[in-house]
Amino acid sequence: MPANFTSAADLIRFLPEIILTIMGTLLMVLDPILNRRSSYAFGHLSIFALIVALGGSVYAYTQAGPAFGGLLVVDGFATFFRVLVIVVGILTILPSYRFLQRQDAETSEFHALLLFSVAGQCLMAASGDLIMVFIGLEISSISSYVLAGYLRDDKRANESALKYFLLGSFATAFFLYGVALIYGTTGTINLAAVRTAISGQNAPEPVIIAVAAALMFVGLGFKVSAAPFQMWAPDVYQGAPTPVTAFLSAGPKAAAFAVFLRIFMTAFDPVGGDWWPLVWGSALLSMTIGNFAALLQSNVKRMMAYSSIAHAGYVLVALTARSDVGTAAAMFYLAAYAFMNVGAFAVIGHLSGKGERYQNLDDFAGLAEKQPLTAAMLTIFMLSLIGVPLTGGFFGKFYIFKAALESHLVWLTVLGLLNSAVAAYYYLRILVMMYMHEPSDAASKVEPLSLGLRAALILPAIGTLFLGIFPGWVLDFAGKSSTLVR
Amino acid sequence: MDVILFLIFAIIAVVCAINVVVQTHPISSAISLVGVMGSLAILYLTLGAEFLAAAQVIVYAGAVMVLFVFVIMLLNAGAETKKGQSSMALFLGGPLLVALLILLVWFVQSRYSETVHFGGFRGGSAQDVGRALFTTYLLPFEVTSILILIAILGAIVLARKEMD
Amino acid sequence: MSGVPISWYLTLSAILFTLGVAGFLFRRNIITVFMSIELMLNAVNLSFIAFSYRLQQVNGHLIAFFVMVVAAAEAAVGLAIILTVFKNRQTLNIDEIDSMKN
Amino acid sequence: MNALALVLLVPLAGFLVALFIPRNAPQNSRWWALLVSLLAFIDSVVMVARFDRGSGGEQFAIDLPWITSPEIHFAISVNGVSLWLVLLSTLLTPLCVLISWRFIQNRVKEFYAFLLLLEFGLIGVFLAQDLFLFYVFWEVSLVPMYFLIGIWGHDRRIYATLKFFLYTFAGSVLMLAAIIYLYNRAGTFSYAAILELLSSGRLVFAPGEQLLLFLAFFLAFAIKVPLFPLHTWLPDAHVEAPAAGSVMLASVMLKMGTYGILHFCLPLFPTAARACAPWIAVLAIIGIIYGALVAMVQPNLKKLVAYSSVSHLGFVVLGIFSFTQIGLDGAVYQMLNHGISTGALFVIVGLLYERRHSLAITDFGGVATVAPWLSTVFLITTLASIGLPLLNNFVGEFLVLQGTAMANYTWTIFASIGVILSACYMLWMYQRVIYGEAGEEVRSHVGDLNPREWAAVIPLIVMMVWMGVYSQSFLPPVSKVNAHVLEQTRINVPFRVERFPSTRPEVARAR
Repeated sequence: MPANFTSAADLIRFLPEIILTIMGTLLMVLDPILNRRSSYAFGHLSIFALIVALGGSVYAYTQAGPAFGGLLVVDGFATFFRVLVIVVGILTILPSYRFLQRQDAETSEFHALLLFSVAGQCLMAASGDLIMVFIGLEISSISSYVLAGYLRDDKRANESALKYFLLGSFATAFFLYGVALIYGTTGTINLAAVRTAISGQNAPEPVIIAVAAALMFVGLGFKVSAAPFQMWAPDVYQGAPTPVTAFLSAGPKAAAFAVFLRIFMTAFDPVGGDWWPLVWGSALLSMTIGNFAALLQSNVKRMMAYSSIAHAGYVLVALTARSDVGTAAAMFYLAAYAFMNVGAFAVIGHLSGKGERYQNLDDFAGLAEKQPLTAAMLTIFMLSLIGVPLTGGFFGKFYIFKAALESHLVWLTVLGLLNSAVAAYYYLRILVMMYMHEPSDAASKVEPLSLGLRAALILPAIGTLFLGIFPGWVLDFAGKSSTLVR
Repeated sequence: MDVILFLIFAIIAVVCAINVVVQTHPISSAISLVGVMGSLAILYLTLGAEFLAAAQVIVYAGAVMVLFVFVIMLLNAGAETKKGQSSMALFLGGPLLVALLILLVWFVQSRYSETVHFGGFRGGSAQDVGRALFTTYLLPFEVTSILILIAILGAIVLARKEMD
Repeated sequence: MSGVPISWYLTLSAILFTLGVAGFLFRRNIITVFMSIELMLNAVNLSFIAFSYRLQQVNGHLIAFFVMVVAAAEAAVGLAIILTVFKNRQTLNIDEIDSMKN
Repeated sequence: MNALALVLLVPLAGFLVALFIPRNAPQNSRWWALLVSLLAFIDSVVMVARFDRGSGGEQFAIDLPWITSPEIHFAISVNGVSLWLVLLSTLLTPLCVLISWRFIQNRVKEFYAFLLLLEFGLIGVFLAQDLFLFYVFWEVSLVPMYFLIGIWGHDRRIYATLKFFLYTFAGSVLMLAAIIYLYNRAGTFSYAAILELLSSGRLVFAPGEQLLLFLAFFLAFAIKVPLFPLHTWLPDAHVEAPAAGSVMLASVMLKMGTYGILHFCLPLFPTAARACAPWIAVLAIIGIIYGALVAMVQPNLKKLVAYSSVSHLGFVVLGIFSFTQIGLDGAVYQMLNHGISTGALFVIVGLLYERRHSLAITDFGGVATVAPWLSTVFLITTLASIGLPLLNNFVGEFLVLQGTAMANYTWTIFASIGVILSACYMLWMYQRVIYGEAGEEVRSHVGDLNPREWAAVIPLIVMMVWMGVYSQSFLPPVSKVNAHVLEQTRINVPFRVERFPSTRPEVARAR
């Protein structure tokens, strides 16, 4: 038993979570004071908190290493995802200023929950032990459940929260059962120790590890909305308030994938031969179901939900590659995906109007005429989602399939790429609507862009283009940190 | 003696669990669930988990289930009316369920021949758990407090009268 | 006197877990569905504690303890969500909560 | 500064600046686009002047590291073939600006911005010497064209543009897979380095492997060309596109496919290319005849020209897969000719549409009486398109047929049918549009060319005559490159396909 269980270095490595928690609590405490002054104060404060946490996670990286006796591991991988989820947090708050104001729903709780959720995701990214994964996952999830149902009087939001909650808890139980089996067979739940245990001389029967891996795969599969565990995503994404949907599709998903990658590439890497067919099938199924179902949707949020299932499939392709390049590709892709998706949802939320009435494809008609900037930004995001070069989405996809081909996954690559060609159709439909039709009711009523929204559109667009034109920097970082995961 | 004790409570747990699933009225399900939890608490005792047995009774049976019963009563939820199953659950869930059961029972039976004797493990007292909790597991313990905070906050957000 | 094989405990846990899954899949009342999840979590806890006995460690107990805490938090939030749903729709049947199908 | 870099950078910079021109100043956008495209044209003329015709290799090479891992370079250079294609692109862009001057009245700013972006993408495709970079340009050029058709097109523009995008995109994703595969095998995206590996025998593809890679590349190119069964997007896209879009699409974009076949498919996968040659040639011949026959019955001017494109591009593909020096030269020359003469046809059709607001042939007639100069220009273009001696197409078609005859005489016979048919449908169309009684509508709406329109057509007419009379200005660099390509296709080729099927004795005698 360690005698000195906390040191200064431990605390530094835990800095982002500390900052976010303190600021979240502060927001709740300051509620009565701030509420009277300006409703924007909450937003300003939480953006400030996230920026400080961003600095915190970078600072933590300068002190990289395990913390709290291996419960946390701060390495490049953890830092990458910490930064990513914090940025997603910022990009969620920017468009929600106006959104919440429009729905008359500005409270400190929204922002506090968001900060807590981000803290949970940071914890997931940095956890080196399954108990921390579990608790981080729950912190992130429970606050997300509440956020999804945040607009209490909205029937769709209720339903969204309920389904998210039920299926999320169900998935957690599966995940936990997998943890139990791992604990029972290896006597430890520390990821690095598990790896040693199952690759050592007296390793337990691989089939048990495979079953445990399968159970955890079910649990995490639900969280990342990979097929065949994707059925909750459309309802949840459609019903949740749009900024929350943006957040759900980028933040918790990225964090869940971080956990996914870390568990499967660290602990279960030695038995990779057993689980990869499972991931292979899930990847293909996710891409196919996601893309083909998205073709049929008329509600844009629902369409984006299916699209997010498909994109989870692409990331799973990277996981199937079971290589450092694959891990790096998944990291890069998640970053690119976060930008383009959050940006796209910012536009959707902007257009939807009071009570989120306008969510249909037809409502996008003629947006380019009424608000060229908004339309142009959405075009960038859509082209990136399609995978057109010079956008982050393209480069991510390229890198994923490169990793897959290096691991000789020729069929998965071909089918995945054909899938992305199918996907082009439904993304293009939005562009068709915006540019090639007469302005609709929704487009005519669309408000001028507020400052926050402007930032919420332009920043992800810059990010998307940056990742597409100069991917080198992020890619190098991802490549460097992916080797350390093992 | 140990075997008999185990069998009695295992059977109670299984019967209660089946009852949870088949009862149409939620209140009956809830009471059955309390039965499962109670018998599990006894089984925890046989495994030397004194603290957990107590926590099971206090936290689960005592607090969580009371909450459930409270909500059921509050909503005045009646028995389930609709009996038609959604086809997806039957077609997808049925095989999945059977597979899960067979798989788990098979692999569990094929290993772990160690036997449990009552009192064979004495590391689960409140003292032991407490020591671990405040040394090795201090971080998760502290972090769990955020979770509780979120739960409170969430309940407030969702149940408050109106937005302001 | 012979002891109880540890695998009996694990089997019991597997049975309870499966029953929980069955309840989740086949029940229509939201509260019962939620209780099925609680049942699954209890089954997992039994596994943790049985494994803990096998390994003669206290660690499994702690994980089970955290699971309990989390389950309690989940229950609070979950029931609050169920309350809001009921308030808006006056039903607890999960099949009737489908306003968003195309 | 390197002339090549400027050719590429000027349109890009122009595009970026064009984005910031205020929307309410359309005239600024027009002048800006004209200025930029003229600059690019002048620059490419300078490049042509400085081009060393004596050497057959790549010139003006620029190679900058772009991404380190995987190693991707911004590597561009120009050779004797791409030289002319770049010139073609830069020549046509200012003409497109001119013909759209009055025709495009809504969202002018975006139109010209997209046009410049398109120019940038097209030039990039012809210059890229890094496979990844090539793919980037290939896709980038798709986006502006998508918008050009979708926003400023005719009635069924949305259907047409979606079809266009999805066809090309679906084809190119497989090419992407092949490019990645190639990288994983060769360890580089550099075109030159891969060729070097192949010729030195350090990189060898198994026959099946090579065939799949070839097909992955070829499918993407064949859709773009378009080769016979994959051509269905083309008539739709052409008909629905605005005049400038049609011109750029027909004259330059289709050449991306043929250029790709010549530049990538043949040298990289010679065995597979030779093995597939008979099949592809047959498809090309079907395309020639089918395109001509369908063109003959079209009631719509643009559709007619579009199907004639299918027919003409068949000649190009046929020439390439004849695997003879003359055939290849002819194919490249025909690429340029088609760019000029079909470009001119679309310009004129666009002018007619601008006046009469109809594309139906029956709505015209008697144009000669009201617009004699327009009719004259139209006549020259029609004759060029038919392949009249002393005009450009004649040279190209003749070379292609000669090359094909060396490879397989049967092909030549069937391909010649296409030449005859093209004379039929073009002249018939010309007759119906230009001669006869001028209707009320034609009389009141169709005027003759104004100076701006003269500026748009004169360069094309000049080129038609020049290329027809003195092909030696253009052909020598092309031949040098083609000799290289042919040489490359003889390396590592375990078997040869010279004739197909076996030349029949009676045909041989006829020769």
